[in-house]
Amino acid sequence: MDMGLSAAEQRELEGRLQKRQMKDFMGLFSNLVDHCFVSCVDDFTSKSLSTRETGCIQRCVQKQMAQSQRLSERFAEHNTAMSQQAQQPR
Amino acid sequence: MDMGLSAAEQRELEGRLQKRQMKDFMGLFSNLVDHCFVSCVDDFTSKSLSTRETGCIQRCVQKQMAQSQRLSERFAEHNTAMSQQAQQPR
Amino acid sequence: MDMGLSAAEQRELEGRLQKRQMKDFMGLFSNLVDHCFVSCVDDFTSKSLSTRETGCIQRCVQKQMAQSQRLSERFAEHNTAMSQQAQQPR
Amino acid sequence: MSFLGFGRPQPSSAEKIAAVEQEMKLMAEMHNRLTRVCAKKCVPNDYREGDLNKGESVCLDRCAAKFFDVHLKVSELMQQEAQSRGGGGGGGFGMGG
Amino acid sequence: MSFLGFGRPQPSSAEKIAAVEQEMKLMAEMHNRLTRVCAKKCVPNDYREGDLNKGESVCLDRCAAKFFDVHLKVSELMQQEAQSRGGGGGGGFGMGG
Amino acid sequence: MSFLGFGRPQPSSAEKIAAVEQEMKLMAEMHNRLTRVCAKKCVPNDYREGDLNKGESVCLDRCAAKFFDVHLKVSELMQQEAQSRGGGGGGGFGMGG
Repeated sequence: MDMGLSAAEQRELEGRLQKRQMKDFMGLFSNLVDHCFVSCVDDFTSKSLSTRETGCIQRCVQKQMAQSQRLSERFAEHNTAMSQQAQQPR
Repeated sequence: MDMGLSAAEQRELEGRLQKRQMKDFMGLFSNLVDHCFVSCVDDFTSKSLSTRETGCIQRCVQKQMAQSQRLSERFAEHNTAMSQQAQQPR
Repeated sequence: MDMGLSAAEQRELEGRLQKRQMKDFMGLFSNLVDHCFVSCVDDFTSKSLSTRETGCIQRCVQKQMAQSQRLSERFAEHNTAMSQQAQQPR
Repeated sequence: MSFLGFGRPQPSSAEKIAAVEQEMKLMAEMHNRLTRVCAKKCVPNDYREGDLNKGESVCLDRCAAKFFDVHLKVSELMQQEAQSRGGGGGGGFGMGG
Repeated sequence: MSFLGFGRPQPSSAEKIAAVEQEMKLMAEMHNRLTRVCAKKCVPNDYREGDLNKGESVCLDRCAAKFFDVHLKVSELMQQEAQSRGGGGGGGFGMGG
Repeated sequence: MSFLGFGRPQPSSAEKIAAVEQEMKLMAEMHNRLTRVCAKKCVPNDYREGDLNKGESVCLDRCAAKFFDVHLKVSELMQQEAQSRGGGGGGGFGMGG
């Protein structure tokens, strides 16, 4: 990204973006835990996860990540289309 | 609002409040999109909105805005009543 | 907490933590209001709370606080166990 | 700086600005919660009509009144609870530990 | 500072940095909402399979396309609404009062 | 500034303060999520009683234990996933594009 920033400002920007990515990642992680917990854990006769629950969690995480990945691609395509449209002279 | 601020501070405050309003507006917009999408879109045999879905979105937005407006009025009345009560000597 | 802070920095930290606690408290309060409202209030033939609704709100708040308290204890135990595990040489 | 202050120092301008901002944020959050909760209670989400009908409008007004009452009620109950546990600010409801 | 500026002052570097940050935040939030909403519509949460099947994948693609359309549609409707109420920024949808 | 530092510079006081703040925020958020999720699983919301009964209390304890386990499990799975995709931090799960 060239926005006419000095080297120091560029470093400042990178640091902030890293923090943002970390935050976003933590948010995705929390959503994943909550969703998979609510979807998979239903047996409270024991305090450790059953084999069935563990398997469900595994499939849930795998599927959610595939889904997030797929929607990221659609989102990126959409953003590209939008920015091309914005640059086109009419 | 007279809070004994200097002209520069007053400008600072206005700038911040404008950012806040923008944020609030974006939040309301997102909630509206999500709510109307979930309520109205249910047909995934096509990638473009059907006439029925588009009509539903329209009515949903209209109704949600009327509702938000009405509740804003009740909220404002409540706040006025509260601040009058707070000023009354008992 | 000894982190090698100066007295001024210590005060700065305490001020910030107080603000954070206030925020957390407000968040818990809002969640409690929303949850108990949704769970207990269902009669909109009147604009004042019925005796039944008021009783339900009372029990809801009491139970939610007991629950929050119990889960806080489990959470604290978990954190203690985690930090002990992290310090153990393997 | 607060030689005329009564008891505690006057807030600085930065603090006043922060307080107004915070107030606006709380108001916006409460408005959001009110809208979410009362929409769920009063307005069906099939959207066959674009206008609020009479019944829905009255329901929203009553829902708002009850929501403010519940707010008050819950804050009273939490104060009682805090006091009955032997005073101190909100003890037992915080993060525990 | 903006003696070559056209109409309005050039944004400072701090403003540019804040704008990029804000943009990233909005993108992340929209991605979260898209994922939440389309998961609900297209993927059953019993998790008997760990892979997205063909039907689910196609549903997600269409769901995303419709979600972007609804975004556009809602922003158009809100602009119309704002104008029909006699101009001004978003009047009537804000905090009221 | 860190002429006695081992490998990387010592965090400044401002950084230490920010880290403690951030830690508290994460803890509060996790407590909120734990409470929301386990309330849903263990406590019916008809509120005919104001006290947690024995069954509900035991359910909450087990729910908390399982929630912490799922946390651990999910973070392991995400690390495996990131590695199996050819290393690098969290690749493929981020904002994509």
